[in-house]
Amino acid sequence: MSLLGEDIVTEDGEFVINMGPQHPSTHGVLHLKIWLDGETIKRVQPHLGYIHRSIEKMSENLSYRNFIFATSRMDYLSAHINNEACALCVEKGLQIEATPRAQVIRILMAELTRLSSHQLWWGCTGLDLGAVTPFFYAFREREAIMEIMEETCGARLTMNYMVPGGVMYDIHPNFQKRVKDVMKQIKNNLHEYFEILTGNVIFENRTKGVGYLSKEDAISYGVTGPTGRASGVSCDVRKWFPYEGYDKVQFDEILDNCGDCYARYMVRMKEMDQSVSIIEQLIDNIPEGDFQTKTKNVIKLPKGEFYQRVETARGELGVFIVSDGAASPYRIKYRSPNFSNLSAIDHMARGAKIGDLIAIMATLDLVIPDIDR
Amino acid sequence: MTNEEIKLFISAHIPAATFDESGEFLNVIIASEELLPIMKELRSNRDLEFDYLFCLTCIDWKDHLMMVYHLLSKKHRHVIVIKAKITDVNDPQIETVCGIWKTAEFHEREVYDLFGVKFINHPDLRRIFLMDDWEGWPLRKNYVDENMIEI
Amino acid sequence: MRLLLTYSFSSLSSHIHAWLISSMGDGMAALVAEMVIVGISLIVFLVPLCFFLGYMERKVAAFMQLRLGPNRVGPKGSMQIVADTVKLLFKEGLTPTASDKFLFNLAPVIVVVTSMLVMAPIAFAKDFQIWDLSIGVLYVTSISSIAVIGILMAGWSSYNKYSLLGAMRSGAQIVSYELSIGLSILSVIVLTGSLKMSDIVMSQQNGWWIFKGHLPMWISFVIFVIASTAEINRAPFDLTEAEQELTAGFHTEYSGMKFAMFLLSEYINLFVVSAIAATLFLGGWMPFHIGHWELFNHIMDFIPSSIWFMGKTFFIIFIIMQFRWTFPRLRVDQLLTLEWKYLLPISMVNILLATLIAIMGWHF
Amino acid sequence: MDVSEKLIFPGQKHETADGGILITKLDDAINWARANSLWPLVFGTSCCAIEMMSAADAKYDWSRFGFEVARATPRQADLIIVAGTIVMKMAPVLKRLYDQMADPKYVIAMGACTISGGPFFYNTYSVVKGVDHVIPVDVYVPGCPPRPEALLHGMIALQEKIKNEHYFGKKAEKDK
Repeated sequence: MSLLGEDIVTEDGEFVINMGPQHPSTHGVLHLKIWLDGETIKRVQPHLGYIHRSIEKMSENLSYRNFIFATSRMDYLSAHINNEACALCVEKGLQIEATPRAQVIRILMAELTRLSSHQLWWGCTGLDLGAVTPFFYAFREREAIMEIMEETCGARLTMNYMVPGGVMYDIHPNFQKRVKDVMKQIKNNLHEYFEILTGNVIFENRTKGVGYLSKEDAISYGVTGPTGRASGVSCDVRKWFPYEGYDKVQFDEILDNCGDCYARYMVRMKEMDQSVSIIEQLIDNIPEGDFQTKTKNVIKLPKGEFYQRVETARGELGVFIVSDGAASPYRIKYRSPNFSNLSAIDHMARGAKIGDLIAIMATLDLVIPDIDR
Repeated sequence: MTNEEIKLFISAHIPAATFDESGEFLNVIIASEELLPIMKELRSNRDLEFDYLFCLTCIDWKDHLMMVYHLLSKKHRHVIVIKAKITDVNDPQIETVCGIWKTAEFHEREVYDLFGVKFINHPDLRRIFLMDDWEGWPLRKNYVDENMIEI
Repeated sequence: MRLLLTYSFSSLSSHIHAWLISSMGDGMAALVAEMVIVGISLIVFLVPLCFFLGYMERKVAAFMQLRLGPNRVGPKGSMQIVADTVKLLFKEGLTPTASDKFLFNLAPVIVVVTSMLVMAPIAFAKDFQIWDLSIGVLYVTSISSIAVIGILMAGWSSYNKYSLLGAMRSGAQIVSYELSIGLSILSVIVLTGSLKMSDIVMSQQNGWWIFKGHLPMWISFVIFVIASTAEINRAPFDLTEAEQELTAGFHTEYSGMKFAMFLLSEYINLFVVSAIAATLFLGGWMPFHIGHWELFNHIMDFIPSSIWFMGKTFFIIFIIMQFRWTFPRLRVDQLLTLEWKYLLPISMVNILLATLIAIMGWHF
Repeated sequence: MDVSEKLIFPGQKHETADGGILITKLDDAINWARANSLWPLVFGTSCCAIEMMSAADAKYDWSRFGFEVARATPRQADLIIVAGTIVMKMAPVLKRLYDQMADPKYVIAMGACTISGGPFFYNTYSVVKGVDHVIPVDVYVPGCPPRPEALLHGMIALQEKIKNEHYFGKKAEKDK
């Protein structure tokens, strides 16, 4: 079902199908134009902008406190991490730092977000490959995390918990206990994830050797996050450019050299373990103190350019603020991970089957509003 | 390489380049015509090897447009920001860097879509987000939006 | 009570037959009247059956997915499927402008009619069979492959690229899996020596083929279940309607009642293949007997034959439903690889083994 | 209206209150079926789509009410839940999707973006300021994003609305 459904066959006798903007496996309103030879894909051309909400333009009219919250709606599965990136960038401009307590809370929240995002991805990967049941298993743990988020931040999905200089309010008294419960639940249930999908012969056949992306191509296409790490590119911002004290916690950067869908799948599965480990290291060690550094009511950044990058669940998010000294940014650029990751899709999908394209899209873990912004 | 060495290297290639180290990264400001050769050199030189273009954008400073390229070397772990100044605001043009970093293709289309910068030799320069018949370049400072409500 | 249990359906049908002949005469009129009666009773049987299968499918899915499933419409949600069906009846039936309207409207009818036709030789209980023709099994395999024409028709006439791709996949898939189904049925026929459904059931009086026929029968049974799942386009072989790839495949453009007919045929097909699997391998309506345990065998005999048949059938239906909610979908080339590289060679070797057993008389 | 006062010609339609007993009862039965079997279209543009998915999961489980069968093709869907911002480029696609759906069809506008253009995005160049500029909306569910319970409430409100409609007899309230 698409807008361009009229051209059944183009002039050259090629069979063209339009996947999207409304299609169950494009995860939103991505539109892929696919040139086919039978079932084999000759070329994929992404058409974007079906959810281009002009966040960059809009942010030019918002204050430094307010523009942060618009980013929750970009990559809504890493809403918290997006906010964190903006808050950090403003802090960089103001040359202040969040309080130690706020920093630890931020890391905890970011890792919880990463866990819930990966769980949703896992469920949707199963769904895209035709297995419906994983979706429900994934949501079991995801809902538990959502409840924690709701208790502390007040919202389930778009948390809006970040302010420059810290977090908006202190954590809920139940926070630590509930997080520990959920970590126990996730550790107990993670093996079910592997039992349902990972070991399945059909799943392995669908993903192994499919959608290969070499290390050189991954760097050249700017592919980051688990997708890049599955191709052997060491690109974890938490390791490379530590922020918020990520250098003080122990965790591994998961790397895989296969570069296929299965590698991307496994990298994300292993990252869940790492996130759990980070949370367990920090949950009992939240320092006492203020949860916010005092900032002025109207924040004005000094003239200059500030770039802050963080690792979202999908890769490297860069926030580039150009300030002219006013109360709102002169120009904001979000270097979104999905935008670069998507650009490699044509390269990965050529010569594959339609079903492979679904697997590639699923393991790229695309969030379309983050691409279009 | 340290920033000083990079500065020397670039000065040797482009004597007119100016540097700005006030921010986090080393900023190199060059004219738009000089962009492509120095970019090729930055990518291929063994000691620099900037293989990862992680941000490509444009800033509208009203009297000129500034293309900003954030480059990183995965091997040497150094970062540089190349800024190319486009003086012709009415018909901005610059060479594409698609051939050097493949990620530039989409990012340049985005810049074309929102700022109207034409990239010479770009393989597929179309609007990426907005409809093909959209008029104007929304992120330019002189863009007038009829639907906009002044607060 | 005793009378009810031992009551044979054949006496009922012969009563009706005698009455019809006495009132209409021994001619075409009686035959037509009998056909009408059979048709009506089949539909009366099928509609609740499909309602139940739809309900069962949702509850099985809910059970496997840790949720409740429909529970608001009617007691325990049992009226959910009725609501769905009535809604589909009253929904607008769209016909796309560019489509081939005649074929577009004909396709769902063909699909439903073929799946209903296959019901004819199935023995639902003792002496309860619509048409016990001498080539029963051959009839089943040949009629069921007509369904693919309906699917191809639907895909072609819709004037939709997804439909066309779905239909083309369906063609390749059904033609391939017919072979495995045929060969696994053949291994039973080799042992039975008859194509007649009633003969096949009777031959399992002293034990079901799956127990009597040693390993080859087990292999045949597994291959039959896999291949028939593919034949009726259910997950993990539902490539023709692969929702995540082709939105809805061959029935993308169908709405309202025409779409409901595809759903109906899906459930009838599910029942039919399970019934045939139960007949061929699990003894149809035959009770479960163990060697010389006379008391046990008597108790088993006491359970009505229709319950035996339905129990076995629904067991297989449950297995096939579990497939759907467990496995990811195969890719189209893997689907054909599975058939041509694995199932077909295995069935070929298997039929040789079955023949060997039949010739040597090694089966019980 | 008093029927006896009017001169009735042969063949003229006799008007009775609410379309007569038979029609009313039939209406009720059909409305019961239609209300309890709302199949949503798989359609979500942004954040609200995730909460829509949450409404499908085991904790909220919209299958209890018969919303379970999410169809990917508009032809077979009864309900389109517009979950997320609609931008200018998407608006014609959405209109087309709505047109492709078979009657009777319903629309739920989920979230602030679909109701009014959003908490942030109302003032930008590319966003449609409310989905009701494009397609008619039956139920509005506010929130950014609304909780799954809110969506379920909206869907049950839609069921109530359908139960009060007239399939036969009077013209459907929707068309008025």
